[in-house]
Amino acid sequence: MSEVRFGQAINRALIDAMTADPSVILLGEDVARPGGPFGVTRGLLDKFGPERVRDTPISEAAITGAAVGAAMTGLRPIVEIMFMDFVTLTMDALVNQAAKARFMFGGQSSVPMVVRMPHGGGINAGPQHSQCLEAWLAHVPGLKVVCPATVADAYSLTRAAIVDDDPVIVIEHKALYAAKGELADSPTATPIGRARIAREGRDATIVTYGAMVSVALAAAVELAQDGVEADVIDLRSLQPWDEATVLASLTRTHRLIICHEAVEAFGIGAEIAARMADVGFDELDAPIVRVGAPFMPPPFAKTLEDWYRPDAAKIVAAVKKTMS
Amino acid sequence: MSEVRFGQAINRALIDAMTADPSVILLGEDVARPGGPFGVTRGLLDKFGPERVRDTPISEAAITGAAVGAAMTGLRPIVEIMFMDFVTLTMDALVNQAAKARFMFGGQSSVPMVVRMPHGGGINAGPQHSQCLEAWLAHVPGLKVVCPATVADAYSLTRAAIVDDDPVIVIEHKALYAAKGELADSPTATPIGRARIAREGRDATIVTYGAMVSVALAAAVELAQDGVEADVIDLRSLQPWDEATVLASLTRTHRLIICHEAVEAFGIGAEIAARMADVGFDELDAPIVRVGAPFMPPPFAKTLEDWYRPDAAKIVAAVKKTMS
Amino acid sequence: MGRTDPPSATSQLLELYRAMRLVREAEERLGALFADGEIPGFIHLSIGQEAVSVGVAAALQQHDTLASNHRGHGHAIAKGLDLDRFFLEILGKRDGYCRGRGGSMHVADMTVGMLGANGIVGAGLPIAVGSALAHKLRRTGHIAVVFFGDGAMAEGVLHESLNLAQLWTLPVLFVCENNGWSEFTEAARQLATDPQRMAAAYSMRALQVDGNDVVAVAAAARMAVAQIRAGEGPCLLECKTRRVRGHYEGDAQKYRDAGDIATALRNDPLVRCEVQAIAAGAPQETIDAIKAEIADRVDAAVATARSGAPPAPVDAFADVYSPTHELPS
Amino acid sequence: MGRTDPPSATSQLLELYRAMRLVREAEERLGALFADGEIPGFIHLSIGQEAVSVGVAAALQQHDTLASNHRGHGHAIAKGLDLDRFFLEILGKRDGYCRGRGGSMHVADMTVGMLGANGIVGAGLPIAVGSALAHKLRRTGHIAVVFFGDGAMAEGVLHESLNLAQLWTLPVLFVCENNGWSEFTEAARQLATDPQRMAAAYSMRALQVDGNDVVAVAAAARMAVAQIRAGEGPCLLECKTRRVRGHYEGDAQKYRDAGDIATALRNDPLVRCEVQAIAAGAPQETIDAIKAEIADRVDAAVATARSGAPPAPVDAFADVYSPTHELPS
Ligand SMILES: Cc1ncc(C[n+]2csc(CCOP(=O)(O)OP(=O)(O)O)c2C)c(N)n1
Ligand SMILES: Cc1ncc(C[n+]2csc(CCOP(=O)(O)OP(=O)(O)O)c2C)c(N)n1
Ligand SMILES: [Mg+2]
Ligand SMILES: [Mg+2]
Repeated sequence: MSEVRFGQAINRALIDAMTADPSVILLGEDVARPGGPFGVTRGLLDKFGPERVRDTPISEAAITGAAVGAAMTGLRPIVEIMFMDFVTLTMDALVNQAAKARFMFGGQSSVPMVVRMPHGGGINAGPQHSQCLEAWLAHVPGLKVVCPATVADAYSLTRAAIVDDDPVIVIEHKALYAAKGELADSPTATPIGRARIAREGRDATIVTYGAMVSVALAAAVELAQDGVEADVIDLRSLQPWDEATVLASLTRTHRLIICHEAVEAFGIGAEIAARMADVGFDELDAPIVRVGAPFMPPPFAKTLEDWYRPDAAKIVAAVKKTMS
Repeated sequence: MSEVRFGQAINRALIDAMTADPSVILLGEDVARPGGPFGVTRGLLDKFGPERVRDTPISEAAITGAAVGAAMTGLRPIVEIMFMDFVTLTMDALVNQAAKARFMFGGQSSVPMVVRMPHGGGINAGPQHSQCLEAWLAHVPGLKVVCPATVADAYSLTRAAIVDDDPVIVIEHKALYAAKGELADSPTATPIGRARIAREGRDATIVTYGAMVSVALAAAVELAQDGVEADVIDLRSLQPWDEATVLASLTRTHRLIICHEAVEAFGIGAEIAARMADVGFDELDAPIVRVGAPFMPPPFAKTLEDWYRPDAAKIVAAVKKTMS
Repeated sequence: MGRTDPPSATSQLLELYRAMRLVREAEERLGALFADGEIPGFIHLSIGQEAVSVGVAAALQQHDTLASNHRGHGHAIAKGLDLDRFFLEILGKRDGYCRGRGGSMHVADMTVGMLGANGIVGAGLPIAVGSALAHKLRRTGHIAVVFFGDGAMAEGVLHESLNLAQLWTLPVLFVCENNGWSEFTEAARQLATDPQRMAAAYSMRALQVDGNDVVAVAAAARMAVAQIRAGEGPCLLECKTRRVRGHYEGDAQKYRDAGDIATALRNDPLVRCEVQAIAAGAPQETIDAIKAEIADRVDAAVATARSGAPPAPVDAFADVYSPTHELPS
Repeated sequence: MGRTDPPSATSQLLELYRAMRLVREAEERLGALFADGEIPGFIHLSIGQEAVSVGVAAALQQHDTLASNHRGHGHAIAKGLDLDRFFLEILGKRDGYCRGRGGSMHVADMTVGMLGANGIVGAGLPIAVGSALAHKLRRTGHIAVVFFGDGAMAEGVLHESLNLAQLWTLPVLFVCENNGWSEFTEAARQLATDPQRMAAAYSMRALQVDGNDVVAVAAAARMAVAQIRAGEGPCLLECKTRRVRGHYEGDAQKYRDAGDIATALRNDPLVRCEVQAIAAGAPQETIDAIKAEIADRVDAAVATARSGAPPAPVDAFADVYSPTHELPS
């Protein structure tokens, strides 16, 4: 066990995966010599050489499309998209090619590729460098989507994504890269699709993921001072997501709050709320409340961005709303 | 009043809009000389000339991006994307440029552009020519999204989209182009954001849009034979969507079913269900049930596609589930 | 290692003819089946362009990979796909290549490196580039090929793909099937450039060939492939041809004047090859025998396809993701 | 119509110098403000590249439109933006150009045709093409300009945009600011092509100029703009320059050797212009006066920006969509 940063945990996962399997390669802008825009791929070029660790041109569509072809021809490519906002340029390769290949070709070929991309705000990067667009990807049959919240999961979900035979999107919150946490000496992969109970409670269920997990935990601490014990569920995987764990929690607490940094409307939380309003309806004692960004692009100025991003106070208020 | 086809109604809306406003232009693959892949733009080249009606290269990203620049420079461009599946190639122009320009530039500039695109299946066009991806666009602050179900709305929503100062996506179901219906002699635009009660009932609310409206109406007829009277709400506009009308109906019926052709998970229905599980919670007497495509790409073969697409029987079953 | 006599020019011609005949016969049958309502969706025929797929495929090995486009029947058949499963797929049957989930625009066969037809114009380009990268890194000795139309030249990924392939010296052959049309519009009205000038922009080797002359296509492809296989990097092969049929079956081609179609018809690559073969000494009976043999093969495949079972939804639903497997520790 | 004396070469040089000085002073101040933590987010400076923005802007009129990129301060200031609102924006204040919602990467001013900096590499290209289409159709007599980097050359929209502009003979000037770097990687390691060869692929007129020589840039831009305005279609102007600072402020540039930075520094366009002006007879005092005057202007703008009020969320939220208006009947 040692304390490492979130970004380092991903770095270690990449190293371990590339050591274990020579078919794993890395493609992305500035990932090789510069070691990655956020330093996540530092040292990989030296370790694995320029054939397997490649700086690419600013050609997001082609490198993602190339990953599809490479995956169909025996490699396990990992693509880094510098900011999730640029996933706009890769949608065809992801959605019409990677996601569909296995199904569309009658199961002949799987597409074992990983696309890593940082999302989220908190660094005043403005409207085109702060978006959380994971709901788009979760809506696409054939893709898997994970989003680690802890250092341990940064490692284990990355490993799981790389070893998975299907295309997996790994969403990393850019504000988490520097966060510290414990990593086991011989960490392992974790199954995709299983949520983690980050805190146990009996009064309300808070479902969240990524950087919002620690915010929700802070809210839970605050709530506890008022005698409200919240279950905090870290989804870890958004597609597939762990319906059973959420439902089990709801069955205990009868109250559901969902929180994410993405715009609330049509976000990940909508699906969770919709499912629980169906399969969990009889367990619900109160309206399902979501906490997400308001319906506007991520703004630049500090006053605006602070207001825009969900915080513990908003989560506390949402939980209390379900208790009233 | 005369009977025209859905595609003709759009054609007439384009003609009327281009006649009324010389700044309206049309861009798209095969829209000019050939009159459009589905014949929707037939005759426009002759009427308005090659400056305003333009066949473009197969460059979806650039023509959508060009529409943004043209809209910021005094035109009202209408772009046709041949199949909604190709919207993957236009996401940057739509999401990072068109949707954000007004907000991001402090309200200095609006981006009055329209992007028309057919979605949906029913013609065995397979995995890359049948998708319903509207939930992506509804999740983007700054975009508006409409989806007409009737001939009258095909006209009036198209007019409304063109006159709107913001970027509007008009989603047309390709299986509707040949459908016939009544069009007023002097049809008008309709406000974006208002739903239509397609049928009144008291027992359950079916919320739907586009080609599923007629399917839902067929289901309602069937249900009526069993004494169940369903309200059928045609959303018409998906972003913004008419929450007040849905809530008002729910307040009467206490049961909610949402139906769309898109994949159920993370689809438009998720947001409607989530909102109603919040603001409409006290009105709900039963689980909210969604009817959508299963979590797989649209398949090609008839047996598969028929099974894949929601039909009246599935809607009837869903309504009955909420009554049991 | 023993050496067999090189095949005579005549027998090579006959092989090429046989391969083209198979594509032609299969597509003519598809056209008829479509007209009869036996094929769901829509299909794009490459009739009149067979010399391109067959000529290029003649230069390929089984495990070379191939990314195709919407007009991909010829590419698939020339690459060696099984005819039964090909027809089964296009008729939407359970035992088709894609288990009836893809149809004409998605036929694929991984066992012969056919990475799939593609419904997205231009999408095959980066897929081939990535496949070539895999060949290079895995040292398979194989190459990747992509077929794309002149209309596809306008897509942004063309540029990104050519640049990447040249930059990384990848073993990929870009085959531009320049047939003059992009759906219902002349490709010339869509392009301010052409394949040769685009290749030149990246200093990429490029060849231009009469795409209706299968011998010329095969010769050019062999030369290009030899260099690519030798590690000299990508090459662009432009095959000038003409679309004979409509964009898709059922296209009345009102936008096209009769002269254009007539010209295309006059230049039939099968007729040209047949004439060449006979001039080279092949007996007419041999040609007729090939025709008959292939008609029989296609008859049999069509019969099999027609009697194929429809696919079951439950199987399709189960195949969206790979079967789950153990995680490593 | 009366005729005034043409401005002397010296006064022209001084105008160009003044404009560059303004960009330089503003950016140096931005660098200092950033280092002091007064600027949120990140900023990309164009220090050392001022001759490009200023030289090109010298050929433009107020209502010519301009699409910029992430390194856009120079483009904005040279196009005539108000300095107060410029600094207010970058400091994230309510009265900034974007009301504090955009910051450095999104500065825009529609009143002078500045359609915005852009955080998406390459995205300005089709925007300029569309703007040029509007100029052409509306017969405004104006043109559109887009600035993009050498790194942006690899994006697919570059190809799509050049093709479209040439195909439709649009009044657009493509300015490639070729500064050798794409973030932390030499652009040469990303491109198998270059601006001249790309332009040639579309038969697009193209010029290459020393991008650190403001007189040369202005001359080339004037020539290109005159032809574009005359309806002769697009032109690509490549300005060879060097990035002096890091990719963004705070970039330690460990990937770059000292010699590269030293070379860039030695070739300062402001120093060159100053030397030229003095050689042409401008008194040193005039130069010094310009420096002082501009330092004062920037001081004042910075002071205004610092004391600006922060933006209010409620205003931002209200501005996502246009105010609703009446529908036509
Ligand atoms: C991204 C995308 N845009 C548009 C289409 C519709 N489309 C299908 S084929 C085609 C024309 C392609 O022309 P070309 O590449 O020359 O191939 P050809 O049909 O001539 O063989 C178009 C526009 C598509 N399938 N994908
Ligand atoms: C689509 C997209 N990909 C990647 C980035 C990240 N990025 C910002 S600037 C840049 C390098 C651009 O290089 P160049 O175009 O030469 O401009 P320069 O920075 O040299 O002025 C990159 C990769 C981005 N902003 N947008
Ligand atoms: Mg063609
Ligand atoms: Mg550069």
